[in-house]
Amino acid sequence: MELILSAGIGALTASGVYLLLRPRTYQVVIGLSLLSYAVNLFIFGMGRLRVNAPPILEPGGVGDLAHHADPIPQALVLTAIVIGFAMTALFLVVLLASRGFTGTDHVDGREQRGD
Amino acid sequence: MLPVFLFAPFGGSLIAIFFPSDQRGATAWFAGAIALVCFLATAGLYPFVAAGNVLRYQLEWVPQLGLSVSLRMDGFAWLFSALITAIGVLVVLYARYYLNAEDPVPRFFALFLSFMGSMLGIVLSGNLILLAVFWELTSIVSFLLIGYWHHNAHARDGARMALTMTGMGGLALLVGLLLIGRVVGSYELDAVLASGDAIRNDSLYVPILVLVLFGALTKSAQFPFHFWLPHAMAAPTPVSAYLHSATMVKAGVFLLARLWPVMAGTEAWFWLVGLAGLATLVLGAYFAIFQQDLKGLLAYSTISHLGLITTLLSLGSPLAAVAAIFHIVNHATFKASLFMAAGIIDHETGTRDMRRLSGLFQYMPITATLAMVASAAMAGVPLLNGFLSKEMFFAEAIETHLVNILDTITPYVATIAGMFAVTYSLRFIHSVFYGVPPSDLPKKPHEPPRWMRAPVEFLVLACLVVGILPGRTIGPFLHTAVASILGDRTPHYSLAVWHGWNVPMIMSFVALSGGVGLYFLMRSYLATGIEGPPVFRLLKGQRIFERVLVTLSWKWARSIEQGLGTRRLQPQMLLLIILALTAGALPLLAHGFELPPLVIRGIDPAFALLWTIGIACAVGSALQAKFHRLAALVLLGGAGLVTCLTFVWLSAPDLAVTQLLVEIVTTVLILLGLRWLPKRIKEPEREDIPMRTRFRRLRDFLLAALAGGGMTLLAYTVMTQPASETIASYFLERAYSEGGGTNVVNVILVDFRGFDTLGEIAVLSIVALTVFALLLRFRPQADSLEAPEQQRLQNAFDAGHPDRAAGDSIAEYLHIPSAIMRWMFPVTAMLAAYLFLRGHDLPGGGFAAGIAMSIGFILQYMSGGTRWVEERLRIHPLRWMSIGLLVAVATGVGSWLFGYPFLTSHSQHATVPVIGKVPLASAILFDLGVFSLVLGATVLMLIAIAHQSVRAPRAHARGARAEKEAAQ
Amino acid sequence: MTELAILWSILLAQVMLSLAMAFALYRIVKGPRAQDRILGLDTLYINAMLMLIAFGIRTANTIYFETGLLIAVIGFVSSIALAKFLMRGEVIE
Amino acid sequence: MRAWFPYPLLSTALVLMWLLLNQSVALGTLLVGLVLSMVLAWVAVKLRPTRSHLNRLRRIASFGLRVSIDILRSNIAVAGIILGTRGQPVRSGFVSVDFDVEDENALALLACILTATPGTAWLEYDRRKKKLLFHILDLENEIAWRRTLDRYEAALKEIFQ
Amino acid sequence: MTDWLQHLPVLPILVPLAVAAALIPIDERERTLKGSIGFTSTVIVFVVAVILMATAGEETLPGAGVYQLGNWPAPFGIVLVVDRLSALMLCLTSGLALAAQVYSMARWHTAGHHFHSLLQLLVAGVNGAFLTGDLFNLFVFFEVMLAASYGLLLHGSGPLRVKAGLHYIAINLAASSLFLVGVSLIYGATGTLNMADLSTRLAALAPEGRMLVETGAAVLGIAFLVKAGMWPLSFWLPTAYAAATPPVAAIFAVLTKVGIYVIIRLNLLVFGTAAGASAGFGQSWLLAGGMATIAFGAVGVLASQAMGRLAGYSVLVSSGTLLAAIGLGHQEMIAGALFYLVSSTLTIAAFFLLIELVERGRDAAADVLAVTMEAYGDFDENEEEEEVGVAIPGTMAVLGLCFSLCAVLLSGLPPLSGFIAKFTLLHGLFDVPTAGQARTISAADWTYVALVILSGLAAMIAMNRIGIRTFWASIEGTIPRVVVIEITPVVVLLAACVFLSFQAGPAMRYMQATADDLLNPAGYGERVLSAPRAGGQ
Amino acid sequence: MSHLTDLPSWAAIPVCMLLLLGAAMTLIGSIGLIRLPSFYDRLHAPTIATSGGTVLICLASMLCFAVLQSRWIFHELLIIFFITVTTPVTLMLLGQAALYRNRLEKPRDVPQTPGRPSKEDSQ
Ligand code: NA
Ligand code: NA
Repeated sequence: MELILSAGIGALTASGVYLLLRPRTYQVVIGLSLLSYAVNLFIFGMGRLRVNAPPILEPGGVGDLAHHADPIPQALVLTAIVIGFAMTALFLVVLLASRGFTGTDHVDGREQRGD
Repeated sequence: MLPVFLFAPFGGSLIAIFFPSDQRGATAWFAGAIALVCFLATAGLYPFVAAGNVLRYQLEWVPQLGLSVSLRMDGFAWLFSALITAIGVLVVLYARYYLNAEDPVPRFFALFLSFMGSMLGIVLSGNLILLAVFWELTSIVSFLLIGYWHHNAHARDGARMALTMTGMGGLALLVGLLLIGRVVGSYELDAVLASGDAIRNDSLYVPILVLVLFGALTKSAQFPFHFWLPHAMAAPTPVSAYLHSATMVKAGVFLLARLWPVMAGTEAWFWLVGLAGLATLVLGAYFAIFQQDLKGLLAYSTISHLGLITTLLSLGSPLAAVAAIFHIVNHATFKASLFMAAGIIDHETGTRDMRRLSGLFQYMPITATLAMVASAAMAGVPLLNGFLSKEMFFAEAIETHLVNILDTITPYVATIAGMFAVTYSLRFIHSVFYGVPPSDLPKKPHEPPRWMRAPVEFLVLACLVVGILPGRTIGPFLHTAVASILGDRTPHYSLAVWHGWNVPMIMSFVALSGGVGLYFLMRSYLATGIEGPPVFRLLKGQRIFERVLVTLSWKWARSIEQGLGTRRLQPQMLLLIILALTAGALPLLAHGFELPPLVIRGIDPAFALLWTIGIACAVGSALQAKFHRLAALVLLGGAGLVTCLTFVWLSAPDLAVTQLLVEIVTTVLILLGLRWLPKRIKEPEREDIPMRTRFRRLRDFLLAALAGGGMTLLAYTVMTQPASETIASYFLERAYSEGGGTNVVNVILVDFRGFDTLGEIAVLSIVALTVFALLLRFRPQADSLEAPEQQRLQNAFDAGHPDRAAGDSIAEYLHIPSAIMRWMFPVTAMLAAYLFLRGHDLPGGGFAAGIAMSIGFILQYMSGGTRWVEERLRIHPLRWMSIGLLVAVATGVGSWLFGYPFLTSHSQHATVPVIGKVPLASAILFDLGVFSLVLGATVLMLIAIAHQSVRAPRAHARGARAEKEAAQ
Repeated sequence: MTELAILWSILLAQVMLSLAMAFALYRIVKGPRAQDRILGLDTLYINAMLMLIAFGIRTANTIYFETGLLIAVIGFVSSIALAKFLMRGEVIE
Repeated sequence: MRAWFPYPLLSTALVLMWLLLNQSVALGTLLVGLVLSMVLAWVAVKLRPTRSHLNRLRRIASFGLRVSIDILRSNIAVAGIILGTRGQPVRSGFVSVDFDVEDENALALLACILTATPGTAWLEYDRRKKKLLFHILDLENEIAWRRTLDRYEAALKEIFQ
Repeated sequence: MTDWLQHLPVLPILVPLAVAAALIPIDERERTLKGSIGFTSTVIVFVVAVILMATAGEETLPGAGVYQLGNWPAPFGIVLVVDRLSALMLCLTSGLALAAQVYSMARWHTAGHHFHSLLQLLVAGVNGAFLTGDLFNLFVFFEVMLAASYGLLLHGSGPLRVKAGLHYIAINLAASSLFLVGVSLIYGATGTLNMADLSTRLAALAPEGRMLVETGAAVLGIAFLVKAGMWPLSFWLPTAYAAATPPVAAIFAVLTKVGIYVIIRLNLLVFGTAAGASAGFGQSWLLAGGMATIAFGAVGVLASQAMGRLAGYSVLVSSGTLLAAIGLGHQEMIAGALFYLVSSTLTIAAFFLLIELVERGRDAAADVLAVTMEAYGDFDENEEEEEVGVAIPGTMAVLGLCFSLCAVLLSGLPPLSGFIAKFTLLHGLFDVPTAGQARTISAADWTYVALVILSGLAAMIAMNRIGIRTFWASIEGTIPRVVVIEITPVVVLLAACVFLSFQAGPAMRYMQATADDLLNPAGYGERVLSAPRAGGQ
Repeated sequence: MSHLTDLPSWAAIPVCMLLLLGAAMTLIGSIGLIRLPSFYDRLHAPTIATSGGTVLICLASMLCFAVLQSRWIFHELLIIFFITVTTPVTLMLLGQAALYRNRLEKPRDVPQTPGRPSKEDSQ
């Protein structure tokens, strides 16, 4: 499991990073989304991987790490997802505004040679 | 008593600013009164100081660091104070008549008083750092004074150069003084003066010396930093008389004299100071000969005389020090009077150019006489004060101080410089006051007002009196000053006019006669009117300085800024990624990172297959994002879905729910944005891609692979390590008993770490506001202004067929789907309610509910369009957001009533009749706030973008209408 | 014996479902037209939902049910947004 | 009653949904569900979804059964087509039929049925000409599908009056 | 009667947050009302900050200044920690916010919507970042701060701001990802998020764990350094700051300091002397990066033609000076560095506010207002852009005086706080401890001294050049129309610098006490970790 | 928490069979997505998953949890219901969009009804 998930995180990161370096704003926004998936999974993985041990207690119960996955990274990821969503929205609107003002969807607001 | 010397001038300066600009006389009276008060105070202190006492005043400033406002007046400081205040009074009187009615007089006197205060501060400082403070203040104020007539380009350039040079020196001096403080352990002058041996023997001595000298030599315009002074002559003449002869330029030599007891006497001192002094002495004098501007001549002469003083101080002998101090006073006297005289000439004739001036004696005989006497003092003619100190200089020059070439040539250089001094003094007198009567002068020359001449008269009288009766007049004061510097090393000296026929006398004679001869030899050359000395004319320090400054501070700076910086995004991203990779890799390498063993066993094939899909989606999305945006978006959705499944698989149902919902909203969001992006061009053939681009893509690919590999490694390493003892157990144990919920993640979100959630919803609201505000200003590019091609075709079709109404196409398209979509609204709301209510115990919660509800709204917008929905539903996302945030905060604050910190949850399970046991955690209320805010923010963002489709065409039409109207 | 059979059949079912997802992905990647990709995404969502239910059975845990339900109720929203974009060039008019 | 439950069918469905979601028929759940469904129905009124009257429950039941059987059959048939058990390439095509049902919800229901039935796909409905265009995977069954649709038309007309 | 004063630490976050929320639905035409409410809020925050500053560190009992949110003790719950440093930063932030707020009410808040809400939210975010003792909560408040800064940077819209905003946002989003990776890595290796807890756990960690923590900290560091503006991660900064509206740029002056603040915190708390083998981690990189930043900033200052960019580069110089000072690792310099931090922030903020007033007489403002005018395409607000301010003859003199003060402060010339700051830094560098062996002055020390001095010189030359061009050589420009509430904040900020100069003794006493606190991470840990819960549980 | 292995074999066998059958149907649907030649053909493919696949797998789930938890409330019905209701919306919109695009590009291949524009119409 660990191996597969790490590979997945790596692939998401690589794709995201590659897109971050691209000249089109749309590429960057997709890249940021991919990167945020990667980061969220990374955070999640820091609590170690557990199958079928959701941190949900029996009513009145007391949980422990032997039977429940670490809830903290999950809570952190939730926050990160929300913030990531907000930032994607923001970046998108800014790139629209930039395109509106400059007429191009290049990240620098004007076409560069060889992009 | 001592603070008066600071309070009076600085306070006076503050008051002077507020004088009305037409009150020339009153302002002058005021400034004069201040200067006079200071002078009288100085005079009054003489008996105390003369008795060998040191007057001290101490006020703490930054005591921890040894910086105090510690003032200290000994004989030497007294002498300088007297000079500064006395000449100050005279300059005020002079300036009263010199300045025109149009000049901003209050500003002049305000600055003048500030300057006087700063200068007094330098000489009275008992703390090295305080001295540096006043030192730089004089630079700043002198900058403003030189630039007084700032409409004049020369004044601006001169001011800038003066500030740059002296400011630079001041910064170096500061470091030097800090180092002295380090060596001595204190910045107090008393302590420093007592630590001469420690300083001279410290390994930091040479750095200290160099830094201090850099400060002193720049300030005193010593070679090779002399060139700023002539350009400072663009200042009004009172400023030149005061700053550039009597006081400010003396600050450098003052400091050398002040530190003389602790720093002089070493070989390094001798060489560094001596070389600068001698070079300045002779070069200044030589340059002075060839000036055409009266003030230029005087400026170079000043440089030369300061060189003389520096040379004297370099010698390291007590007698030389006495001579130096004596010459400081003498020079101040005659040079100030000469500047004032030059100013009178300028004021009354309208020019300072010696090529135009001549024969003025008959028009202004008194001024001429005064100027001649002062010039004679400058030339070192006997019975005048300049002669006495020059004789002492000659006497010291022939002494042997250290056996080296510099010491050997000193007498010769001194004689030659003396000769030059005679030449330029003679030239000044002869060319201005004698010869044919002047023609074409801007003004008809005449004597100045009575009181404008008075300061000159006074100073010239002083030259005479001191020159004839030195022992009776200056003697005691000089002795007090000398004794305070030299202490027990004070030598025996006599201030007699006549010491008999000795070598210095012969040197003086040679200089006098040689100077006169030289002048007559050079008359024909000087008559050509060429500005500047032969040979050196081409080597203009100022020009070089300017060029170096421009090159360094402008051309180089700009190219470096462009070379080391960039304004493009991609290189910045590249750097960020490279640095992040490096930062992440270095600690791993430093610790000898070893790859943990690969665990292949136990891999679930379905999960593996799932991630094969996920990876393919990610990579595919990256590859398609440029030319197939929709495909990239779909693939992104695929990657998100795999992420969602992973969360389920690995025991995070809450994350899965949230991820899924966010995924959906993000897709809609990006699609909404896609409408405003330019049409994508066709993908070029592989061969058509330039090498450069290919290389860049390869580089980025490698970097991306490295980043991905790094993340894989890190993730794998951590995940295969046993977990360390984590704070999570605490939460698991208490989630139900103290947090009142079984869904630990939700309890963390609304209780244990509710503050994170509060911040998170704040982020959401900020972004929503930003998006909203930005979109109000949205101006679409022309090509995306009109409706998309599909709509145009469909509208044209509707319009082209008589049996169809406008909008039939879309109506038919959505006819049946929207029937279903409308029914889905209450369903989505029900689902949201369900997610919300169960959140505390099972996956769900305010956030998920909010997003789900907003999807319900979006669905309606998609089915019916903006107007359709807004005609039916009241949508107030801003209000929802506001209420949500307020509810969340208020819930947290509620716990204050019970004496608990913010966000303390009150969890109880209340039993409500019929309904049964319900959780009543205040956290639920908090979650309600979250719900409201998330709903508001999400709807606001999406709807704000969607509104552009309605708004832009309208604005477009309005613009077109306006244009048409304008054309008519 | 039953245990093993159960585990294996569930595993097999999951593998089949993930293969189904892979085929949907194939359509997304391959296209050829945008409508094919969107169709692929919709299928991917449905397959993923079934995968979730299967996973629920495998773990004998109903906690994952809501994720599946969410796909069923609102999973189609992104697909219809894409489809409408295709038709009208605009998601919300 | 009308004021409290403007869409009785919707409200019932919502309550049912609530009970299923909560996996409980406890009185408390029911009450909460009722309140929620009432509130939501009011909101739904604002969107003014088309109101339909269903009658003849027995007819509904038989129609439902009929549809289920159709779906089951075509599931098997289409699976066969896809797996290529028939050994010949499939011949698919568009079919246009006259379909005269006014009720929007009835049309929506038909759309769901046709979509849920593998082998048929609803494409578009022309409100003026009352023509329904759909796509079928196996043109060999075209006649059978047309007949089925006629049956559906009749049934829907009966149910939605 | 409950002791309400115990809740003071959370007020600097809550008050602006709640006020921002309350401001959202108020009609945009009621800007003055919004501004007044916002102003009141900021005043409250300022007063609270002053009280916190006055009481910070007075009692060193466990739990003093520790606020347990939700009544959960550290390291489990999130705690706010008020110490001298955070109180100081709160005070600085709210002071700047007040200035920016007042200034904006003359005209700039009309340039877009929701200005006052965003400003309040920025204050809440920055204050949160200063107060929190939890790494992930720090991330959250960083994001609050960043999100608000995005909104404020884009306030007024227009091509320049949007372009600058795009870069600013893109880079900061990437940096935020690094932040998350770093924090989670640290959590994965140590199992804690509380900084005090982290500092106590680090020394006892196995080598592999330590390796991971260091990796996490390094990645985290990059995120902070982006914010702090270290070369070469800072190219976006001058452009962004120059493009921002003046009140926004002024408050932005404190944003880089948040990055610096966190670096100081982590450096001295987590990687302090008690960190065992990890002590002083990353310092050499801070030193090198800081020095490069000073150099680049100074070069940029020289190369700037426009005052806005000059000010932006001054921000870099300030950051570099602080980073390198931390990197040098001389404990005697910390107090000086803090003094420098305060002084340079106030100065730069004042300068940003001043720039637009000075340039207004020329041309710059005209096009800004043009953008403002056409903006309300859809929202027929019919706002009369009345000509605000009157041309007072003395205006130019006051502006000139303010400019000169800025120049003196930026160049570090005496007698103002810029000089004192430089003096305190260099004094600390050269300081000989009263007891113990004098440290020899290393090559790095000399380089630092040279850079500090030369950067001051560069500022002097550049300010001189630009000042002469503006005030002395300008062709009959119109006298700018300036209203009192625009010039007052500038004057007040500069007066604060002047006050700081003359009260440098008490100020340095505070800084010294702060430095002593920082150098005693064990005391901090003790205070945070053994704080008792309310209600005596 | 219960385990699947607690399932008695009388229930386990039908659960497994239903599950496998459902998964197989789903797989077949997706194979159709690959194998069928035209877009309109492929439009039928996912419906196997939404009808046959969903029903079977949900039945498996219902049976499984009914036995394991001894309850008779089948919330899986919701999934079946909503999938049946929502999938048509997507497919209808998608099918019409495809039809519209095809009419513009290759008008011969698809039926022309007055309801839709074609290239000739728009010129
Ligand atoms: Na002449
Ligand atoms: Na079908």
